[in-house]
Amino acid sequence: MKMEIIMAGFGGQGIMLMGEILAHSAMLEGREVSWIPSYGPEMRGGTANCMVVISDKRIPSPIISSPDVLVAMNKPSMEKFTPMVKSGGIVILNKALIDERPARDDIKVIEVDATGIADELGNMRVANMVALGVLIGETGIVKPETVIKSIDYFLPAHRKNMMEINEKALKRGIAEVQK
Amino acid sequence: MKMEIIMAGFGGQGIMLMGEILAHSAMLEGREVSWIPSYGPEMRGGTANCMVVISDKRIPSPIISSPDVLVAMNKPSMEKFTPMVKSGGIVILNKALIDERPARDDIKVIEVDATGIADELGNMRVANMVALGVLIGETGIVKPETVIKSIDYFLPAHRKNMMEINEKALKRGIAEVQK
Amino acid sequence: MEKVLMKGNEALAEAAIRAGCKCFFGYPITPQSELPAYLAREMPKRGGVFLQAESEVAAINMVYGAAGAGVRVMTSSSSPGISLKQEGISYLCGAELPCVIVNIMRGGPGLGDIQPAQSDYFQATRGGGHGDYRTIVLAPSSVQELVDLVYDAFDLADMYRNPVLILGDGILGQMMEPVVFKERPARQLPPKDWATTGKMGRQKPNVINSLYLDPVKLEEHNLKLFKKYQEIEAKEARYEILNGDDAEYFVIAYGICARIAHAAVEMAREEGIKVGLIRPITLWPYPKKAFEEVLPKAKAFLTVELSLGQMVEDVKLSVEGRAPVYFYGRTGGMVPTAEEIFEEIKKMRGLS
Amino acid sequence: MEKVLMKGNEALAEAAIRAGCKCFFGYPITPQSELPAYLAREMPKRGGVFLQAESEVAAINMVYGAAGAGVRVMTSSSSPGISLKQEGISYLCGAELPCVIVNIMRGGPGLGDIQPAQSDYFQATRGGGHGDYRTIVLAPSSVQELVDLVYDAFDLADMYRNPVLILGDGILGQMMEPVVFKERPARQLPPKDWATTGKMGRQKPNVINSLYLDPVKLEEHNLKLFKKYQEIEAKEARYEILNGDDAEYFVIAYGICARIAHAAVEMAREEGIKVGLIRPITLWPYPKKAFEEVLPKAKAFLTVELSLGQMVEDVKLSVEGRAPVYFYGRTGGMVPTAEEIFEEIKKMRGLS
Amino acid sequence: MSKIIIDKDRCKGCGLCIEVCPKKVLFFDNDMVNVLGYHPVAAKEGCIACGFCATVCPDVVFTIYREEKGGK
Amino acid sequence: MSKIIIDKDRCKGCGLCIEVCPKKVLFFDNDMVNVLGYHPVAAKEGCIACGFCATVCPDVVFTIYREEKGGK
Amino acid sequence: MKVVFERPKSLQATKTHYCPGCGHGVIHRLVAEVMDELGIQDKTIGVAPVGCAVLAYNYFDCDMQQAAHGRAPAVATGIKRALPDRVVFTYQGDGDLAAIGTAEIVHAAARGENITVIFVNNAIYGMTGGQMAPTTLVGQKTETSPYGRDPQIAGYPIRVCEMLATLDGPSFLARAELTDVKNINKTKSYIKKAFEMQLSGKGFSLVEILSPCPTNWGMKPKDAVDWVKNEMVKVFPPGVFKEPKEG
Amino acid sequence: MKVVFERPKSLQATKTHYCPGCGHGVIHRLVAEVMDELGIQDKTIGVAPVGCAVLAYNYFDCDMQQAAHGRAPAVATGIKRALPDRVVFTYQGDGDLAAIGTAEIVHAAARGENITVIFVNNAIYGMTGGQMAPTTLVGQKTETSPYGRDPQIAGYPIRVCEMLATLDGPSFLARAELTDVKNINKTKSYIKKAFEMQLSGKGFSLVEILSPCPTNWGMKPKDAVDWVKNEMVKVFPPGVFKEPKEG
Ligand SMILES: Cc1ncc(C[n+]2csc(CCOP(=O)(O)OP(=O)(O)O)c2C)c(N)n1
Ligand SMILES: Cc1ncc(C[n+]2csc(CCOP(=O)(O)OP(=O)(O)O)c2C)c(N)n1
Ligand code: SF4
Ligand code: SF4
Ligand code: SF4
Ligand code: SF4
Ligand code: SF4
Ligand code: SF4
Ligand SMILES: [Mg+2]
Ligand SMILES: [Mg+2]
Repeated sequence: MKMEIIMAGFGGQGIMLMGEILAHSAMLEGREVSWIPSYGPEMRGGTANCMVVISDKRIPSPIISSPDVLVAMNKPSMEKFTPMVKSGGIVILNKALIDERPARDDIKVIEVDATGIADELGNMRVANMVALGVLIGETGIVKPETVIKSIDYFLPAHRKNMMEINEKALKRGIAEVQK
Repeated sequence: MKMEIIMAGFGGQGIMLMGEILAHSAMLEGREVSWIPSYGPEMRGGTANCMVVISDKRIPSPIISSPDVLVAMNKPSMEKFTPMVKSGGIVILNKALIDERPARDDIKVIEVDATGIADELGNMRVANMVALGVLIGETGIVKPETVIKSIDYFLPAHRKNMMEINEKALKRGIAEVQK
Repeated sequence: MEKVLMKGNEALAEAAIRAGCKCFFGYPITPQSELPAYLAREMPKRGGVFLQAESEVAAINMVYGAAGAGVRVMTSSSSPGISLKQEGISYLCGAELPCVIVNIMRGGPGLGDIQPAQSDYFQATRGGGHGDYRTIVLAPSSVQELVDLVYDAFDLADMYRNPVLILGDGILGQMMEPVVFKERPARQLPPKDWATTGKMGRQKPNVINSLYLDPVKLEEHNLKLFKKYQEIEAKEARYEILNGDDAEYFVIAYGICARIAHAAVEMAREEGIKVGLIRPITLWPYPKKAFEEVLPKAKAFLTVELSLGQMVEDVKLSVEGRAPVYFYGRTGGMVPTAEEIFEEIKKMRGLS
Repeated sequence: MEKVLMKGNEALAEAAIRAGCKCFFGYPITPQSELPAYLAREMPKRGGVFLQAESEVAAINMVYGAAGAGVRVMTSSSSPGISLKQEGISYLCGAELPCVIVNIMRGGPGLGDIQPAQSDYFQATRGGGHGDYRTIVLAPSSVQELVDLVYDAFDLADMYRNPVLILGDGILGQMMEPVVFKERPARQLPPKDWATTGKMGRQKPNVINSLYLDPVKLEEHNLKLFKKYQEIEAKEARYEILNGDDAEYFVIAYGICARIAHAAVEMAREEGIKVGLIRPITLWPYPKKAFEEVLPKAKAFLTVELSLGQMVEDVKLSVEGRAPVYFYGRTGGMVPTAEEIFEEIKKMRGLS
Repeated sequence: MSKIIIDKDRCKGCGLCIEVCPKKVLFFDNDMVNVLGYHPVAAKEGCIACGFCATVCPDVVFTIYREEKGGK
Repeated sequence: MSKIIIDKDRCKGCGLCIEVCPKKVLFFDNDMVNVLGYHPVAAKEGCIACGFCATVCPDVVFTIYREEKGGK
Repeated sequence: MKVVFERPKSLQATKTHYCPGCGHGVIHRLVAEVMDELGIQDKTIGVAPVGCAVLAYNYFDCDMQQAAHGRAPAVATGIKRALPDRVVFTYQGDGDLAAIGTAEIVHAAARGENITVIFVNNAIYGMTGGQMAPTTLVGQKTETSPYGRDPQIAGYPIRVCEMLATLDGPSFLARAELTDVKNINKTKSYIKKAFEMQLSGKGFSLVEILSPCPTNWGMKPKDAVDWVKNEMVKVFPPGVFKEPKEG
Repeated sequence: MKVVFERPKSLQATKTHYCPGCGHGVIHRLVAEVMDELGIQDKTIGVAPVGCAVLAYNYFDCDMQQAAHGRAPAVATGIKRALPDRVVFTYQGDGDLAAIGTAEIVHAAARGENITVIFVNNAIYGMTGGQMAPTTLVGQKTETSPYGRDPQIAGYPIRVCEMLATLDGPSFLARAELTDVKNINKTKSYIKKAFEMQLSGKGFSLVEILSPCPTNWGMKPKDAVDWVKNEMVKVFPPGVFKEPKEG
């Protein structure tokens, strides 16, 4: 088993954390994992993306050229990374900020209004957890309980009150693909 | 024709200048020349020596391991360099500061009271010119007139009054070996 | 033992504390910032010193002072900052002071960019400073190895009284992987009876110094250092060979590049190309032995670097004309994909 | 033309003024002191700038500013000072600024001593600074050649927009030999339309810079530099071969060491040993061609350096295993005698 | 009479101009997102061309004109 | 009574002590050249052990004793 | 209609990369306005630092050099000595000028180097993500002083104007604050004065500007401005520290 | 018999390499006397500079480190941070401290680094043969200011005590002159005070000593002393520039 995931969006959308949580959960479940960030050439603002590899074996390269899964949280990210997705791969799109669909028919495209759902839950910033929910709901790569543990691990003490809304967002995401 | 000369003494005895004047004269007479200084490991005080090579041809190495001529202006210099002198070579000693004779009989040793003669002429600092006089008197490597030109070349404007005594010292040196 | 998911830079910092590093001196620079930030938080809590120096030059000289005082000490920086430390590194080598220096390399020359690179290889292995000296250079390629090599780095430094360089890059510094901080049995290390700790009753003062005004003495000193370097070359070269048993072609790569090359090698083997990987773990001493091992069967070598060709010279010096040596590199912060390297492997096979 | 007897350091300074050097920035260090002292006396009289900087770091960055402003500029130092300039040199290469840097090498590492040495070869030729860059390195072996190469240094710098290093040592700097300052025909050099002189009516501002935040751009820039370096390698390598016609053994040496080696070669030939001398004049680009010329007949090579073995790597990279390469070096300010080298020549013959 | 031109695509929404305007005519246009991703500043009627906004604005968003009256 | 010991081989002949001696008891011993090549300083009778010479001497040439009288 | 305000000609139309509310933008504009007013755009060469203002070479519409971190005064010296009739200025942050570049600024000042220095003091290393600067206030939290700057460990802030005022080289030294319209105008008048010093050959001039870094202070732009006004000025009193005597 | 004067125990019996009449010898002795008097020889670590005093590690009878040119304060910082209960001092010349090492001394002072600095100001680069120093007087001829230091080209001397006195870190800053018995004694009292500051944990202390370099000034030892007294003190007024307030 080996899954290569690229997550991308604006700086500030919690892209990095989403990837860290996924990698961490997979580690807790006994997998080999790697996570690498990439900030565009701009020092601040601009796009941000990270690459997560999850595998049963030693991971040769943490750098992904053809992801199995792409999570695109905004339009530039979709445009930049969709062409790289493996044939048969999955693209999860944040419908709220992406008004187009990729022009490939050899991949599975899942549109979800992550930002909208998060807003509905009361905080636009948990859009990342909605998207992560979609990812694990769709692929089953890690168990929701593990992800919740990881969220807890990453939330600093003074933010523990955010636990609930994150959990909700994650579950809403899972529900989106299982409905 | 090739002659390798080491000149050595205390710092302050005008060793470097003596070598420079010799090299310069030889250059004026159309020879290839090189001059290198060496100050001991001590930053100041201690011994000073220089190496002069005069040749009709391009000079491969300016560094001398077996000099044809040694001018030793004090005892440590004599002790250090005499063993290196070529068999058949010449050692010129400043008798005033050297109370021994080297224990070699395959070289020609010329003792001269350079410091004494200089003192007699009115300035101990021209002992170097006395020694240089001996050297050229003995070897004929350059003409006295050329050396006098070179002395003039090296004397800075405000020291031109020293010309006469330097010339005298040189001639006394020459006379020492021609008497 | 607990596995934790950590960034390379932070794991390095944690490993240093656990390896007994008492003092850290550094000056901010991207992409190694997480390392000092971690130590700024942790050192005060754990009885260590974190001090932000006024410059890289000051930092390396603080390292000199602390190393001379006998404690384990580290500094870290990235390419331009490491260039500024060259005089200091030469002094550390001359005075035989143990310390660990981290270079999380970025694109150059000049200000360049802040993306990953491996173009300080020459500087690290040939001595960017003046004089005949060497630093031990370690090149981890995973976060776990980074951690493990930090312990080794401090031990090697103390064992040989010599600076040890850890050469990483922006990716390694910023990537997260699971790590385990293994407890390590204490190594038998020589006592630091040369350190300047105050005479404290000692008869003769200790002196930390690299000046030998008498060239006879300085040559002796250099020959002594040289002997030490030869001993290190004989004993401490490290490498990993993949598919050494049957491979006819070899890719040589270190650090993050070795990871990508590994993926490329797997691709090639899937297509039936008998290719292996030599991954130097020490860049100095360079693991020439690895080449002797594989040369009987090797038809060609391909060096891959994030540079325009630096380690390739060591490969050539190891191969000595006994097989062709090819090179593929990306520079200025660009990173090759496994596919690109795979293409180069196919080219190598075609040519040889 | 008039022959004058001059010290290497002073002749270098005079040649620089005659070659049109307008600014000199430096910081005192032995054994190159005669050079700045000469310029401190002469520059004000001859319309140039002599400025003693507060440090070597400041000096090299003043060079950057003046070079960027389009004038001919020089700095000089000795080993530890050159180490401090490494970041600046990397910047100069990155920003493609022409200038001349003099290193009158002394014994290292660290403070070392003030005696002649050649142990900064790696630093000079491999880039002691960070990133993929090269400086042209010239290694004169007589005072006359020093003078001649100073003109070339400024021309090469301007031609290729690249720093040029003149590598000397304490002996060369302080020895006196006759020199002639030949008038040289003006070279056709590219206009410095890139210099920051104030826009003065120009439409677009000129910018001197080495930052390319986008790695795609930085890689492009690096590849452009690389092409330039390849052109320099193809066109500018220089060397002198002695006894190339019949020699079966070759000594390789540069700078002052080549002079001593020359004497040793003469000794050997007197004893009938067919030995020649390869004297690289450019250390980068390294004159590999010289080896191709002699390899058909050469049985062995002996590299002689005032170091523990640095150029010998370039010799090996040139010879590529086609003949044995031996090494003899003195270090820390010690200088071999011709007799010592002669002994090594005999050993080489015995072994091959 | 005065005229104030707002180069909306340069605005980064720092709000410093809004604070400083003596006439309180500036506000964030929440209906619009500019190329930089911010809600840019807009102006209501009532500007007196005092230039304060332009003085504090870090992004040279404003150009301001005033009707010249009389001699001056 | 006082005693002044001069470590002649350390003296570099700078003459600073001679200048400063209130009793003018110090002078160069021109009959002697020490290991460093200088005419070292010597003392006549009359030293009052004021220590001035030792204070200004850069080369720690002097050791000075004074007879202790009475209680102090 | 009369132009009350427009982009100065010496400033390029390019958008900057600075964060919302960052002081660098204002200071760039002021320098450009002064260049325009003195009519020196065509003969000016600026030196950009390493710091958030590294891309200043893209923003000023005059010839520019990008200097190594801290070395702008040395680079400017090189330019000025080569071309004494041009106007040369450096633009530097507090890390650049008061940490790694301490020797360069002190010596340019001591030499009375005829250049102008624009010194942006934001009490932090902006570009590298908020580490402690030599001007960080006691108690201020940064990435590398996470518990607040402790003078026992990390010492005290350096007051650059006061320090340089002990030297004979500088002709004009002043500190301004980027807090309100009045003070921004005063900042500009200092900058102008500094360039005028250079134009009349009086030697080294420097203007230190207390400037907000909302991003690394973790504040809203307005709060950052208030922090300059309420906290920074206590440690760094604004004013003129050196100017030529009249007559 | 009572000993009025003898070689302090913290000074080795070795002869020094200093020139006749050089101030370094006196200053070495004073520092050693203070070490003896404070009983700290056994816990002191000194840092030698690059300069004429580079061999100080052969002369002091305490543990010593030889630092790179100008970096002694950084080296001392490293030692002091590693071993906070030891006594650490640097011994530096004016080229070392006030030129190449400007950043290191300013920042050690600003940090209030708990070390003691002995700063030997002889207005010249002694070791390298007499080049201009940052403290060379206007008009003074040196190897690299052969026509006399021209402030238009080479700027003005730096007054280190005055400059560092603008910082909050230093506890004690004083300048003394090595001219006569009285002033040599005063020099020693400053040195003692400086070490006492360190012992009581008050932070950075520095004593600047105006010291003759007969060799490179081209003067007889006595004339060199007079030149300190008559010329140097005009530019570098002796005195205490900073000391802790009483109580
Ligand atoms: C030699 C070197 N050291 C460190 C760095 C990393 N660096 C880049 S900017 C900077 C400091 C920026 O702070 P400041 O000068 O205050 O400018 P600001 O960003 O706050 O405007 C540092 C340390 C570098 N590029 N080069
Ligand atoms: C990096 C470096 N630059 C320059 C030198 C050469 N150097 C040795 S001592 C010295 C200056 C000595 O002057 P100062 O510090 O005033 O001490 P002094 O000799 O006058 O006591 C210099 C420039 C060096 N050794 N290292
Ligand atoms: S010019 Fe004055 S009144 Fe008009 S919008 Fe700006 S601040 Fe308000
Ligand atoms: S000050 Fe400028 S950037 Fe900030 S909100 Fe106002 S117009 Fe926009
Ligand atoms: S102790 Fe006083 S009186 Fe005696 S010799 Fe010395 S200076 Fe003269
Ligand atoms: S002061 Fe000392 S060194 Fe100088 S002359 Fe007197 S005894 Fe000799
Ligand atoms: S980090 Fe601070 S200084 Fe840098 S651009 Fe942002 S606000 Fe301005
Ligand atoms: S050169 Fe000057 S400072 Fe150095 S030892 Fe001689 S007199 Fe003293
Ligand atoms: Mg800042
Ligand atoms: Mg000095």
